[in-house]
Amino acid sequence: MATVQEFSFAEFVKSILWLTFWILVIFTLIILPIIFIVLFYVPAPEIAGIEMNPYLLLTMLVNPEIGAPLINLTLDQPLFRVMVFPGFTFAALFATAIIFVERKFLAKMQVRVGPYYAGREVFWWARSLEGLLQMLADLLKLLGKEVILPSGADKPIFWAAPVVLVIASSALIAVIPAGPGWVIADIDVGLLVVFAILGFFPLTALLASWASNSKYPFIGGLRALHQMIAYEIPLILSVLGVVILSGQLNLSKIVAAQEPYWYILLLPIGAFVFFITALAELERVPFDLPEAESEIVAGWLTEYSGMSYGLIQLASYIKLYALAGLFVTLFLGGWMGPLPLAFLGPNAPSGVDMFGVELLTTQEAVGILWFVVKTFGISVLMLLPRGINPRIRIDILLRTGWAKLIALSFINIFIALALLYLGVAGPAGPVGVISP
Amino acid sequence: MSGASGMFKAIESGTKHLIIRRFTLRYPEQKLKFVGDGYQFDPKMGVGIAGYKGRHILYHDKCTGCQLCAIACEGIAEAIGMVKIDKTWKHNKKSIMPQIDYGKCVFCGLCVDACPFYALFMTDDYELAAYTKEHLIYTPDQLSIKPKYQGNVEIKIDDQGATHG
Amino acid sequence: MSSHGGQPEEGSQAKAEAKPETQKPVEIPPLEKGIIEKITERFGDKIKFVYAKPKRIRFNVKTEDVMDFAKFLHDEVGFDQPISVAGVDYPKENIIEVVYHIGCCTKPEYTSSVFAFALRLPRDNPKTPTLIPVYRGVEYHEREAFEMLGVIFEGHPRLEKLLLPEDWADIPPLRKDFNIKGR
Amino acid sequence: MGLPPSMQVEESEEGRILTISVGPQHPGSGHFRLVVKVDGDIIVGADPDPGYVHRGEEKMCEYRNYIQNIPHLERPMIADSCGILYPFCLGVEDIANIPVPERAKYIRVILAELNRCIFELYWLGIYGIFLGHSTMFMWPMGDRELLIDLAEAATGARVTHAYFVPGGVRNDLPENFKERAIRQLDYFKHRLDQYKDIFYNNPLFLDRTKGVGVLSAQDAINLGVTGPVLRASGVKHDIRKIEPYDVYDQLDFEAYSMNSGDSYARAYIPLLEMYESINIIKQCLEKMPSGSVRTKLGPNPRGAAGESFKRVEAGRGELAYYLVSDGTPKPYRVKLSVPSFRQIPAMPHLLKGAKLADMPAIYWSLNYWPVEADR
Repeated sequence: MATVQEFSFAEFVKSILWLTFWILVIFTLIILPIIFIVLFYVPAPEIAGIEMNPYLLLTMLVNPEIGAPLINLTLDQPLFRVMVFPGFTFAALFATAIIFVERKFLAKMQVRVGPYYAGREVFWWARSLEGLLQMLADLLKLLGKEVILPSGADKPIFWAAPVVLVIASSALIAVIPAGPGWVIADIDVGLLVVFAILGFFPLTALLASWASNSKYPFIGGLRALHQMIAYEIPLILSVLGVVILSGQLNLSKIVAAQEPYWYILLLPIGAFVFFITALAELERVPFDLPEAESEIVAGWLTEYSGMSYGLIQLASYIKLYALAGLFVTLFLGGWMGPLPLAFLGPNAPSGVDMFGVELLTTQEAVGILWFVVKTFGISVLMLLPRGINPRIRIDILLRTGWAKLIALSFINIFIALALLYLGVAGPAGPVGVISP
Repeated sequence: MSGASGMFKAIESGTKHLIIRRFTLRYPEQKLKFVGDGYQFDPKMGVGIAGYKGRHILYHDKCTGCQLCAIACEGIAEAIGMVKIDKTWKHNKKSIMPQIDYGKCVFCGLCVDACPFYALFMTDDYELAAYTKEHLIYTPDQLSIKPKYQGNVEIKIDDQGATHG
Repeated sequence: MSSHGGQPEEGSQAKAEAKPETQKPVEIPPLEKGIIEKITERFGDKIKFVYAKPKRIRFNVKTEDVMDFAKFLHDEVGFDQPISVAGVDYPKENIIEVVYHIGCCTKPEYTSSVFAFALRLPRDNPKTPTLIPVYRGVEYHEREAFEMLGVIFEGHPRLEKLLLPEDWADIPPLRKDFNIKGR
Repeated sequence: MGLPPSMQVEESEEGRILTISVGPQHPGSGHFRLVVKVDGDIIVGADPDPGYVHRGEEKMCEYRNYIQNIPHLERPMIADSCGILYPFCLGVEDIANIPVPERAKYIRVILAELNRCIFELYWLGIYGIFLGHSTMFMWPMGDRELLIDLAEAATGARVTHAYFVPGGVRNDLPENFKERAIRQLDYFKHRLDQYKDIFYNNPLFLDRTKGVGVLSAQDAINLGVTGPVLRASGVKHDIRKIEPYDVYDQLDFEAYSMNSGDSYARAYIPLLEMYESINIIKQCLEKMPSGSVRTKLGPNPRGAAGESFKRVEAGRGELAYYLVSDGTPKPYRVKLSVPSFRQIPAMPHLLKGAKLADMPAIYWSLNYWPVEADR
């Protein structure tokens, strides 16, 4: 009988344990002595008045206050904002959370379980966390897969497109304020920047589809181009109402201008048009026809595999976060909560402390919390149509975009103008509600 | 306006299902309960007895080595072959009994219909996965073992929808 | 046996009783009788009546008449829905039969009936005109009969491989002299 | 910069034609290829190319006796395995003059209707996902389980039942089948109402299917299409009604037809039929007499020389067997006239002039099942 290599889980665990053991042995016997020898001769650098010795972390465990100046310094760095909090890491984590929620949410709606075992194995004591590690598993799977280059593909564009998409969608985050003062680029033409970057996506989609050298991606790319261009115009027009009322293009100031009431109360039609067009921009159901699998396999993503596919997906979910954040910023009052800060009472802490350092003031912390909650809610609303709608056809899509949505957004502009001239709201502040 | 109401109804129907119980059977932890004790056949009546068509069970004390099951399988899956057995039975002169290759069997149960001696029945056991094709060939000795299948999950229906418990 | 062409004539099986012949006059129900009379009135001896069971009628038609016959059946009798085109090979008689089964959708009294008419073609050169002009739906059925039995339908727009693999180089597989290996 | 090299665009009188091969490896095709030529977004020609899963069922039949033919004959259509076996059993009973007990007839009808529902749910699920509606894929697939459980309780197998035999059915229904069936069917009926809300009355679904792929009654008859496709075009042609087999003439049910002939009608009729199937099963469970369920036969039933043409209404339409017997235990010739094969001519007819995005909506509404068509 032929010998068969049978997979044994015990053997697998054993091999991992042995591997860890040997790594530790080599580390302690070889690498650690080398580090100590180097440290003996080279003086440790000094940052913010603290000596950066290798024991700093251990010291900080005992006495956290030592690290306080260091944390302060980090928080002040622009790089921190770009890389961590309102920037890429936060957005990517948010996108991952959205993917997880989408899968569980959709599964719930479809009377099935969704991701179940990944995570449940680890957190066996907490059944509600079932499937939490599925995103990690998917990431590992995508990383382990070969990126297949189709023959005849335009290599530079084919490789660059996913990266460009991630960069472009991350760039959208830069102008969206995640809390009072928490914005990477607080520029006066923020809204224009958003539309400038959004204009980049159809081009990239078309280039990616072209570079794939295949028929299905090509049709998908053309559809994406048609769709995004047709929906960009109502998108911009629907925001015009907000600009008229606030007199601002700076997103932070637009949020501040929504002080008494949010613009969704004044401009519901604009918010509706923005929501629909954002769905179309994101290629989400029912507007996912550039990726319609029953007609054109996977649209312009057909030839992408492995991590380059993963990057495109990441880009699309970061874009979802960005557009949901934009919706919150423009129509839902951004970081402002429905309740005033005084609601917290007189004994509320003045800020969020860590190691004695004030990371955020209470106002900032509450603002960020409200922003995250609202953005999450809007994201879930954007996921909802996936469960209840079929895909629509390109001609219906274009007719809706060019005829109905543009008409609606013009109506919205007239409403905004009327509100302005009647003095209900405007850049100078609403008349009669709060008179200076 | 009918479009808007239709869309509203669709959204309502979709969100309603967020609170309905999940229907999925979590298979390795839960196993379905089957009717009866496996498919059996009564040659006197010429009628079978309802049951799940899983792996066979062979009663050595009844099998006469008549090969009818192998003949029945000839045009269907050709999964049954007759093999020599070590033990000698008084009623089995040729000392041959069926051996079933589950790599070929289609679980139609027509071999059970063919057996006139109540010797070959089917059982609830469907978990036959093996690493090699050789492991899928069940000798008469393996076939005589009664499988231990414990399925106890049934579909439950209440106001919260149907579920497998 | 020769009167009902649908039956294979095998020497060993000649014991098969010739039921339709003896019971023909009594068994034909009135509805079928009406159809048969209508057809025999028009075609007379050119076609051969085979049997009429309840709701099932069969005629044998010659190749040269089949077009007229089909047109008559479609337009005047009212059998308008092609159901199947079956080819049967009889190597002992050196004949291939092509049996058209035609149903009816429009005339309520005939909807339950299936009309069959067969062409008995010589086995070495089976040729018959295609019935696509009359029954549009037989296109794929005739293609299948072509590749499975080698019947050539003259005037068929695309007489190509349909179900068999493109590299099939054997004789048409549903002929009786094509044997499956090991059987 | 021209088009990428792999895209052969042929210049013709109608314009620039791009040939797209939908299948055999395509999420929207099945084991089947549809060569679609598009001019812009408009399909100018479609050429169906079946045959990827041809297994030679008809030739196989000639080498096996009537009983041995049962398991392999249901393989082409495992989603409706009783439906495809039904006319074979009727045909053998006709040829070999086998009587069928009354109870067996009722059980057959129950199983045939259960299988119709199982098939139609499968079909509906795929229609949902073809239109991009993922919930409509999951719901029918889940609810199908209710009916598969019932079929399994009766037959012992989930999809390939091998349950019908010439002369009745293999075994009687188990105890408390009736209560279980009624409970699950009531729930199933309640689920069907939900389908209407989320899918059939969804305005986007109506946009996608209404007025798409209109097949006139004249064309439908002439092309030879059958089943829900034919009935959607306004031709009331249901074999259960016009030529009742077994006990269908003793049951009270409706054969639905619609007049619009578009994809919406073709998708709506299966829903109505599922309601009707529930009705039929309940009637059968009430009316079913007790008694034997299978005529005792020898191992090799043989019929007189002769031929038989029997047809039933399966899930996809009229399914007929042309059986020729020469008096031996093995059939001389078996011809399956399957509904899927009969829908093929409608495919190029309807797709020509349609939009590319309508291709799945039309293709799958035709009830085409590649494995069954290839046999």
